[in-house]
Amino acid sequence: MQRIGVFICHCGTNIAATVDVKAVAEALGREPGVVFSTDYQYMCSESGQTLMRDAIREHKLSGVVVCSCSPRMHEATFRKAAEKEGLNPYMVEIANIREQVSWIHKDVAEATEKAIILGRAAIAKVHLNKPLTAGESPVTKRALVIGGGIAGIQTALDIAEAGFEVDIVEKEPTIGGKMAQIDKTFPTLDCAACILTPKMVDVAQNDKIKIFSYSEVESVKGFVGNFKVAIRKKARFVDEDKCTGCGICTEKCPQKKVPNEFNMGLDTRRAIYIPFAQAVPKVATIDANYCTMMKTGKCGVCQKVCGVGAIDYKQQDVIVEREYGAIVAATGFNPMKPTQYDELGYSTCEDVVTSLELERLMNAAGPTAGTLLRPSDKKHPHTVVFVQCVGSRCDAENEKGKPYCSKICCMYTAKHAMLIREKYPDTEVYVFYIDVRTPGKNFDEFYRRAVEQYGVHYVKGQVGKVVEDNGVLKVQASDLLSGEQLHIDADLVVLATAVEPDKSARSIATMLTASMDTNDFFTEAHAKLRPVESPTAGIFLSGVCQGPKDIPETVSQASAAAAKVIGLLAKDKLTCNPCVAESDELLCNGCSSCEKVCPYGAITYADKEFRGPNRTTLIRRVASVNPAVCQGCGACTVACPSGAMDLKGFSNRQIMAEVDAICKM
Amino acid sequence: MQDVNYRPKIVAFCCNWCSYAGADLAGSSRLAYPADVKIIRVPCSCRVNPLFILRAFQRGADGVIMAGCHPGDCHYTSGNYFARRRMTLLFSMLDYLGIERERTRVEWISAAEGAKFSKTMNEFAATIAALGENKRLEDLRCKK
Amino acid sequence: MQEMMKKRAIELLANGTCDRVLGWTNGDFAYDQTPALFRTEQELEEGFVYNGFSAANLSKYLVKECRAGGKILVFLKPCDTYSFNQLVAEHRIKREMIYVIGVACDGKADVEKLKEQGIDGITAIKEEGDTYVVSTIYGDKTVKKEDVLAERCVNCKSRKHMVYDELIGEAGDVIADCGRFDMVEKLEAMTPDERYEFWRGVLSRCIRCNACRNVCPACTCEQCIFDNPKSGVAQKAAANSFEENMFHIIRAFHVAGRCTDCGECSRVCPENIPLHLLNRKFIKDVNTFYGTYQAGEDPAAKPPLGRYEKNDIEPGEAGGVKA
Amino acid sequence: MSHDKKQAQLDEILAASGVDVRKCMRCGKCTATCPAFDEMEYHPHQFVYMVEKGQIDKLAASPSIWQCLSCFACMERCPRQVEPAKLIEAVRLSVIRAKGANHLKPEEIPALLDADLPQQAITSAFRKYSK
Repeated sequence: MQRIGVFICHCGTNIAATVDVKAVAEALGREPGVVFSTDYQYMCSESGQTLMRDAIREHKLSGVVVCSCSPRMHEATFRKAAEKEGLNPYMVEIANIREQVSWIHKDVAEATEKAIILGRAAIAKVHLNKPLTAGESPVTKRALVIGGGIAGIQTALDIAEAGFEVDIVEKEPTIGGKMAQIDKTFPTLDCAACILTPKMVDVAQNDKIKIFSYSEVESVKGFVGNFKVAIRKKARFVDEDKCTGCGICTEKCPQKKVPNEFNMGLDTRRAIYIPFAQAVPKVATIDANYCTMMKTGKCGVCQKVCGVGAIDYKQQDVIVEREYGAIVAATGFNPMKPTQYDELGYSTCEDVVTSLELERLMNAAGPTAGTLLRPSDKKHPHTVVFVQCVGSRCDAENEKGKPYCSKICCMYTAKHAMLIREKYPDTEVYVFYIDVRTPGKNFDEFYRRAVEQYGVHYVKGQVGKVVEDNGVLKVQASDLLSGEQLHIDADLVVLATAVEPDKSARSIATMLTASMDTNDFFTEAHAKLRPVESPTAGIFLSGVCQGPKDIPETVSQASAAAAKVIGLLAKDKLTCNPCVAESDELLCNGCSSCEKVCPYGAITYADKEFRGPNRTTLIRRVASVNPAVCQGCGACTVACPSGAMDLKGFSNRQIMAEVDAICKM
Repeated sequence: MQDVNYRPKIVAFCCNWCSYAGADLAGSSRLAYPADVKIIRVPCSCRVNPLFILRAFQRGADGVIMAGCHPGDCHYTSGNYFARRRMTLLFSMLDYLGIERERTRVEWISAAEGAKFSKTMNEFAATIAALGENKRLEDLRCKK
Repeated sequence: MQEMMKKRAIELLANGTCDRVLGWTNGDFAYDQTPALFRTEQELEEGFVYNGFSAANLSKYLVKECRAGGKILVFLKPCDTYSFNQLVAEHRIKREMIYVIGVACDGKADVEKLKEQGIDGITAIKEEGDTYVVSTIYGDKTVKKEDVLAERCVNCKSRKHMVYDELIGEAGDVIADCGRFDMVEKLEAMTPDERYEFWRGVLSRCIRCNACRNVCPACTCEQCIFDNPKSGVAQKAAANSFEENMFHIIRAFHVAGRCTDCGECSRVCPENIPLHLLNRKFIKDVNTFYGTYQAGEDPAAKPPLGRYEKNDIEPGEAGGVKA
Repeated sequence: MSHDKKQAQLDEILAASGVDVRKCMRCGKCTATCPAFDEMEYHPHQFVYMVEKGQIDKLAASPSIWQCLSCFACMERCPRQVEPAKLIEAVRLSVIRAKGANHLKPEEIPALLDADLPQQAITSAFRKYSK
């Protein structure tokens, strides 16, 4: 019989206001095996833990039940405290009487009754708990960063700085991501390229960092400290080692009509191309969808002009297998294409553009060489209308948009408005907003400058429709403060469209077994306390893949993720989860049912000798579990018909004891 | 006639990574559901053995619900896919034996879906309350 | 047929292909045959029987024999070969230790049906074309096979051997429209109340003799969870309706996707509970939900509960059963 | 009007329209979109806000409710699924019901028909002017 101590936490009034904690302590004190039962204001506090440790010592407790908040919050805290007192940490169980009782029930009698039942279930389980000891597994001292935008770049640089190897996998031919396409950055108005490209060069020159550009993650196996990742290096038909990035091929290529994705399709590039001048790696790539040689077998101009013989039309995709201790998701975002909003005319009017398109139209390296000209007739626009919140802040039921605020649009629109007014003071600029959100250092000051110094017309209201009439964009909008409906003849309309997680994020999350929210942003292990970690051990989050954020925030989060990775890679060994499957060889049939459902390949079979009847020896095929590889899901335990496979910490009998206790009322 | 004081007993098996976290979110968002629902934490929905479900009915449960990560989101990659097949077959068998299909349910609830957790449990509790006591899979020895 | 089999077995014993033979012999009654092991020519000559009562599926007995070593000759009817393959797939028997002679079968007689025909005091049975000639202490009687076939043979799914080293008799075919799910469908069409009454009616007869489990070629656990006091669910005689249900549901679930539908469970049930209808329900569901799958057809196939599809049907949507 | 009666009137409008006015984030896209803006005293976003504040009387007395074309552009474009047109419809109906008669007799409609009038407007007219 165990000697169990029960501790009921008040959680201030979080629990005690709804649950009669004294009654719970008294009722659970009468349960078989319970030798000590008490309530305390804050069990997780120093003095609460001391109370528990004193009781373990004085009452020679062999098991502990804490009735408190969710075990996802403080199970580890209480287990650690028990361990300090010499009690095996896995002899501690939590009854969740806060999230599952006091916070959702109002009636004290009802809540108290439920708290007692949950306490009983935990006691029933502890009766069957066995001390568990964690095994250890080694750590591969290399990290993988998926995505080479500013988030991935910063994370990689910080990890490399600490002396660990890092690989960056980037699906585009160059690293740099969205920041490379941006003209200027708020609120300081530095040129984005001027602050990003030196970092890109740092990455290229760092001998700890290896860039897999034009590559994608193919599969991920393993677990924290021991990931095995297959990376597909897509054929770029150019030998990366030979190519010097001289660019002659990109000038001579006769196929000139390829939409240039770097300039948001506002101009064209060649079929063989280097996305932009400061690309890293500065290596050409052949776009097989447009290359005449690839399509018809006739051309070969690039091969002829290449002085180093880097062109290889027969190049194939290559799969590279690499091992990592940690993986960082930095998959970034895309601005939504607002084609679903017919009334805003994006699909029908060339002069209705998205904000990222405007960035290219204002960038010195863009299609207009930095002079703001509208796409349709390449004329200078004299009236520019900005529309905020396009596709953001929609109702959850709304199929056209996203329910979240995209966070960066208010600031970059203020930046655009200001830059236009500064460069072209003859241009009238209207910004239609719902709210102007500027919580950030020097952000509101920046927005006020746009209004006060630059005379940008901020109108509280929305644009209802945009219709093109003879090269004029007829904008109909509301001005809610004056109660007027405005009709503006504009030359250019700019839509601040919602930020969307990159499409690749979903499949990557599945490979990483990292969870995502309904908007396809990665979820954090804890929204407040572990914001750069995924709930899946060894997976970290950097940048917009976790939620909308601007560059300074992205960079801080990227460094935070790097710090977490460094903390992991600095360890030589990781303590394994001791709650793993275990095969009872005396019961095992060797039928392989369990092996078929194990996602980790943790189960192996061996012929072993057993004692048969009448002093004979039998040889039977039996399963055994590698505890370093097993992650403790329990799939095998149900596949096993003979009950030979069981899960430590969540055994068949423990779970049934909980069932029994809950149903016995 | 149903006893006016009848309160159903409902056992909810929740996977640790998604649905248990969803229940936590329901709690921290103060989204109430009936106290008749009691949660048992399991590492993954694939840990739920049909034995546990029958055991719950035997010991007096009137409804059993299993909640796990959405298909494709399993923390262990594939656990919920196996669980889904197992439960599909088990529930179909219970139905075949004439045991009310509505007494058993599977729902996929992510860590972000506190509202769905609460809504599901409210619905399920209402369904079970309407069905009344479990008679077809009861074990009288386990009743008071 | 019996003599051909006996002759071949004696030859294979003599030339060392095997050191023992697994076959059938008469039990206390001529119609009550039992699986038997023959080690010598003499034992075979005296005891080996194969006729319309040789119903037992011998594949399960190979589990024990494989542990004893040596080389075993076994006679398998078409339906038994499915079980054989399944046992090989589950590593319970070793293919290389066994010499399989497939024997043709066109159904076995059900002694209860013979008795219904007024045939008693049976001493022997002989097949003659479409009829059985049954010797009794009251003289010989001839009955049409179709009138006295065991239920599982009426809905025979296959007369084709899935595996053999040699074949005695003619090779048969898989019978696609065997109608073996007819009764399952009939039950599915009932109301839940009717189904409940049906199953209570038959399952309440269960005396927990464990014959179904002991004969089942899919039930080869070292120790059944229902016998293991440590499992927490051990039971001896079912104490009440719940335990009757529990045992049969869990047993059906444990063999789901593995049961080859050999029908041994219902054959041996002393209470004539149609246990095969539980297994067939799972087989039918697997076929409907996850595509046609016949356990034991292909030893390399992945069992339906050991694989999945991302778009599998949801438990709540699994229709096919009318409420 | 007593407070209770006012509340009952408000509840009726909310129930009849099925609109949750608290979903409105006051972006004004409905009003920006409204083709009948110039004719109206109160505009779609104001409708929503007035219902939220319980000013049903003011609304019911305003000619604006008859000037709404029931084109449903506001409903289509609302990013928050607030559906102002449904509120206007509900207020209109409550006024018609209180009068106990149709605002316009169905047989009068053909005479008022204009060949250039779009079909949608005819349907809207039926919706607006009859019970």
